[in-house]
Amino acid sequence: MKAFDYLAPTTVEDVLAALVGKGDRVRPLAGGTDLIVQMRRGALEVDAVVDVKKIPELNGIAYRPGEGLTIGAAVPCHRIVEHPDIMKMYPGLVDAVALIGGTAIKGRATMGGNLCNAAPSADSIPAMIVLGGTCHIAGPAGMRTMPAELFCKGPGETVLGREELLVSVHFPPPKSRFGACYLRFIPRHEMDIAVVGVGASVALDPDWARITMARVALGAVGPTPILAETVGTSLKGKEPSEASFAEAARLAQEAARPITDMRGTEAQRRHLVGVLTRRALRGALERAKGGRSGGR
Amino acid sequence: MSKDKRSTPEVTDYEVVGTRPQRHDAPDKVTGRALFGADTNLTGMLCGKMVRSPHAHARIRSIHTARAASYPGVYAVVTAQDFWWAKDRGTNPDESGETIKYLHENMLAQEKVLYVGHPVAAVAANSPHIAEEAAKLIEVQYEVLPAVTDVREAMKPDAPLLHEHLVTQSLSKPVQKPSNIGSHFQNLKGNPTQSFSQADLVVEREFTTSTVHQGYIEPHACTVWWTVDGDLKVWTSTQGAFGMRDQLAKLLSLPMSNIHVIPLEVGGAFGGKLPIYIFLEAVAALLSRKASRPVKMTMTRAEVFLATNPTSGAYMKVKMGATREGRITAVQAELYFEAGAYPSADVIGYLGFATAYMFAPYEIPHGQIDAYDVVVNKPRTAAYRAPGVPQANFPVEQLIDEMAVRLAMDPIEFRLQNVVREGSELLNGTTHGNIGAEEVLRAAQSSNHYRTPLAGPNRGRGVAQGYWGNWGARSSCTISVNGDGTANLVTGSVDLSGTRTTIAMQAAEVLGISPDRIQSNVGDTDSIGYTEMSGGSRTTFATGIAAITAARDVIAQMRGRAALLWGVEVQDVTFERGIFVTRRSGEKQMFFAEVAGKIAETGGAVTGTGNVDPQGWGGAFGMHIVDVQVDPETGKVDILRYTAVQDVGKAIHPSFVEGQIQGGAVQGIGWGLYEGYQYDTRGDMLNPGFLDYKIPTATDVPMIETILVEVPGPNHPFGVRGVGEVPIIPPPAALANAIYRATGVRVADLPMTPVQVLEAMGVI
Amino acid sequence: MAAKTRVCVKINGEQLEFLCEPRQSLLECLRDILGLTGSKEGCNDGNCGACSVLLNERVVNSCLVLGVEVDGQEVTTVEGLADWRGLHPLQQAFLDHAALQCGYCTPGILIASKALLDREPNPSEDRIRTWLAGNLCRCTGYDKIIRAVQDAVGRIAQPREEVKR
Amino acid sequence: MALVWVPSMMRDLTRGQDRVHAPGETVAEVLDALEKTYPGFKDRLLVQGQLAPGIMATVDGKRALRGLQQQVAEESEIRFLPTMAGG
Repeated sequence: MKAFDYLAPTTVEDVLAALVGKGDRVRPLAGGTDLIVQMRRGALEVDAVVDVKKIPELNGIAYRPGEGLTIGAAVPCHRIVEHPDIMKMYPGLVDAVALIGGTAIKGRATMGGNLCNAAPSADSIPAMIVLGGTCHIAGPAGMRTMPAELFCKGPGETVLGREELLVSVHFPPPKSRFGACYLRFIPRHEMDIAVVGVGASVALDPDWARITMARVALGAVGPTPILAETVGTSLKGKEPSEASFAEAARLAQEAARPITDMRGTEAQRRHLVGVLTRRALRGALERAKGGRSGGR
Repeated sequence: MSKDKRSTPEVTDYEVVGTRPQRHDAPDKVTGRALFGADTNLTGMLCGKMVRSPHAHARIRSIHTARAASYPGVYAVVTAQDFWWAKDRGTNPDESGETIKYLHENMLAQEKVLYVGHPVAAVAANSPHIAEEAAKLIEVQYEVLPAVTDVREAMKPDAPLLHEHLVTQSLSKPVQKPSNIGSHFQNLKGNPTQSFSQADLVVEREFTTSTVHQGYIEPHACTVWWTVDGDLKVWTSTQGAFGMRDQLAKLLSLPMSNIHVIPLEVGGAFGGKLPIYIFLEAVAALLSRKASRPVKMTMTRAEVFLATNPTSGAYMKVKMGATREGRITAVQAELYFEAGAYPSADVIGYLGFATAYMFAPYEIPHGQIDAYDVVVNKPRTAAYRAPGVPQANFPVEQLIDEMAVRLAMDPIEFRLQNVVREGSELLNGTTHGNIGAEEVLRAAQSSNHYRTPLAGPNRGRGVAQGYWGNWGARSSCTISVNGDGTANLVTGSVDLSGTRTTIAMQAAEVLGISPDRIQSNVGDTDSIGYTEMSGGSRTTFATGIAAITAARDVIAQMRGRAALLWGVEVQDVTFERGIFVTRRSGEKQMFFAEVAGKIAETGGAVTGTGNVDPQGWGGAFGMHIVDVQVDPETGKVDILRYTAVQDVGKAIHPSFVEGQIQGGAVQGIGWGLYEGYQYDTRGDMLNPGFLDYKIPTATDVPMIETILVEVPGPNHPFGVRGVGEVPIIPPPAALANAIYRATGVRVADLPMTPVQVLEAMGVI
Repeated sequence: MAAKTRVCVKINGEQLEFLCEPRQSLLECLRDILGLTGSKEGCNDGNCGACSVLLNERVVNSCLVLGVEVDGQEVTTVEGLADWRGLHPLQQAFLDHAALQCGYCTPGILIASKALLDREPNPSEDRIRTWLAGNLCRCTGYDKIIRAVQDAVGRIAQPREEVKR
Repeated sequence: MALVWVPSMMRDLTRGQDRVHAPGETVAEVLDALEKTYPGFKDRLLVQGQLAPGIMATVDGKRALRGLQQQVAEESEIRFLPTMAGG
């Protein structure tokens, strides 16, 4: 690994100052589980890393019933999956974050890093999308926000400018009769990169009879995680049934743009999008109906 | 191996054998004190780093090392030029069965690179990071050549030739035309062609298996110091210190006595750290000589995958015939195994094992096997636990299952109908000695697992069996008795999994003392006699015999001391269960420790020696039973229950035997479901890491139930057979048979990944 | 050679200082600078778990932590499990169950298991397997490891005995 | 006379016979005798006067540790097999 400098500022302003004018030669370092691997492999060369773990705004988890949930970009996964409020109110997020690596990776890796690394297969991103997550970004011109589904632009590419920093991700408070679920398919039972990942969320009307809102987001079947908007449109106003979920699955398959690589074939991925969309919708429905453990 | 009388062990009423004492080296290994390959730290030590080919097949035009050599912190740079004496070495294998020219070229490429990762140069610097930076400064110009990574492609007439002068070795009329086929050999028994025409049922399929890696968690690592006085000290993680020494003597043209190989703890090997192929040590030696400093070389995980010695992928066509009553009449097989970049060293011998053992569980009147060793642009292949046999067993055990299904017979019953017994002839012309084939099948049949019905949708139960012949070979052991009745034991067998203890237990049984009274050590090449590598399931058998021999030598000497103390003749002293006894002039007794306490005053040290090369070891069978559930929508296979039944001869330490079986089974499960090298069209490996080369995790397997069948093996005083190899053989076929019963489809290609299963089911 | 940074860290209960380059991982610092070679390198990319250590009581892959990041923090390695009373109950359970063969993954597995049992006094078999999924073992097939961890649960409740060796 | 099992790929030399008899007190002597009857026999099995690497002889089911010098009895059976060791 090429030599580099290490900075550990304690304020967002100092991070931004360190990034100014450095192009891609200075990178924020959160959990490091992607960054250090890429640097060691020679895929990435930097002059300095800026450790963002000492900055309060990036390290907090805040949940307020009326306001929702804010997770700092440098919060390690283990804190998210073990947080009582998140477990209770955002189980769909826990589904996804719990799948990021093994125990030791979760001890270090962050949801913010998962997002900024922008892998098409990143487990947390479809979950963020279906939960309506908003990214809070600090930059020279101040703060701006971006819906999670618009954050990634391509494999490893995001909307972040070279002088910007992801500070946190905010989730709205869950509506009544709302449920979300994330499922992925991997060949082994742990430790793999998703062959396909599907996040789904649904909200039901007060009679528990019709879907008032649905979102389905797909991972590893395109250059970025994909919000399958046709699926949401199709489900809105429908009864939650195997028939409507089957149609949703078909539309999700249409929205997917899978390729063949060493982790899966195009046909397999397209097929799995259908399977997982149905299963994730069932999981989300179950949670919407109150069975909060729902899921697989 | 044949014609040994059905033997019974000399003793059956054991004090030590069959118990489960604590392992001698385990405290070191749970506290972090144990020193493995990369744990040596010497003053002034440098770090070595290889420069490797990015191309699968290319001619080296030039190598420029000047920039690297002058980089601050760099002490030495070497290329194949530094092996100037290697140039003239021919391709005739030496007595170790390995072609020294290939060994040289594989370590540092001379004219051509033959796989991605093939070393072309190396540097030594004062930190690993500097070495890495300097390695990048070495400029190599290549003329890229077309690459071939598949055996079928490599055998085509217009395939690119890896070696322009390679002609196929065989016992038939010599061929002159160069090809990528390194060797061809054949086993033929009877008249299979005619016999097939008379069979009631003939099954035939094509199968492939992927290149797989032994997957030891410890990357190769060594530290080498070529001192100014011409001695070479080598600290390394190897399966055989003496084999390593002998290979280095040849590679470096040094006297064996000048080379001191100190074997460190080995973080997994499974055939991948045999001392036959040398990757780092000789290069580190050259760097050390140039730098006049000790040099440590460690591989990265990617280097381990790209450039060590995985085991062969294979393409196989197998055909079997049987009568309506379920008697096998004839078999025929063609095996094409990847050799990797160079023809296989004969001593690696996986084709010999594959052809000898693939049909070994069955009485087969007529059969023919043709086996081919094919070079391709991949790293050189070598042994992986039961070398060659898991590949060849995969077709056989699936076809056996298919025949049982078509004849509506229970799969174990079908196997029992064709089971081999002592005297049964294998297809290579040897005969089975004293074996426990039938006992294993009956134990599987009556196991709780097999008798418990499997219910539920998408579930299936599969069985498969496998055979490994085990091994003997040279081993040495010394036992020195201490004045307090303890003893220090030294063997030359590198301890991969607890053999310090299984060897000490055998000595303890003879000496009549507790095994924790014996300090059991692995010697270096200066401190013990020649001992063959730890492999082939030989160590507890052969080094155990060396220890028993040494212990008996100790007892013989101590009887002499007791006789001296009692003033009687040595023949008047007997030794029973740890007590020396004389009945001459009234009965007298002395415990082992009492005599030990007197050795100083009765002639000095007592050291027993055992230098052995035991013959007539016994082979072993294993039968595995697996229940799976297949997700019909995703093709994913979940293992619900797993049982491994095996004839272990005599389990010296049952926990270790169970551990060997469990570990081997899970490696076989990995081979069956998850593992395989993946390549792009340029011959570059896509998955050289544990993220995408998927070995089983703790979540992929259930508890592995074991059933130890003890049919005493021949020619070992306690009836030991080998244990380690057998359990890796049956899992792929057992899983395939279970998948068939769960889904109705047969998967003929390994690994049986979800996508393979879905494709076989016609879902995608 | 790049400039070195001073790092102050508590390792296995002892306050230590060392100098390292920012590019040196915690694993390199432990092994090459501090001589604590119990933590092993198996993959150097977070996929095998052989380098697992506790960082402020959390399991991390020390190959994916920079040495400079641990300044002011607390690290526990396999060398810190046993104390004057003898082996940690997990270590003894691993010996009793023959839960190791080559021993290379053992330090990481012990560390990860300790972190689990420190948090969850009585984990199920499934929980143990999932927790240890990032710790690859190629020798044992995991069976005896899982049993040893299960057995250690009971032992941790007992006062630690003095252990031989 | 010793009974020699002819490796299948050498049976072109023995007109298809899979086993032949030959006199001799050692494996080498037996091979000399076979060479006279079946010219070319030794060439296939030997390299520079020694058993080719990768080939071993067995006498009465046991590996001939002394190689070509191994004693052969009147009723002995000799086979030539691929070497198998290691793992």
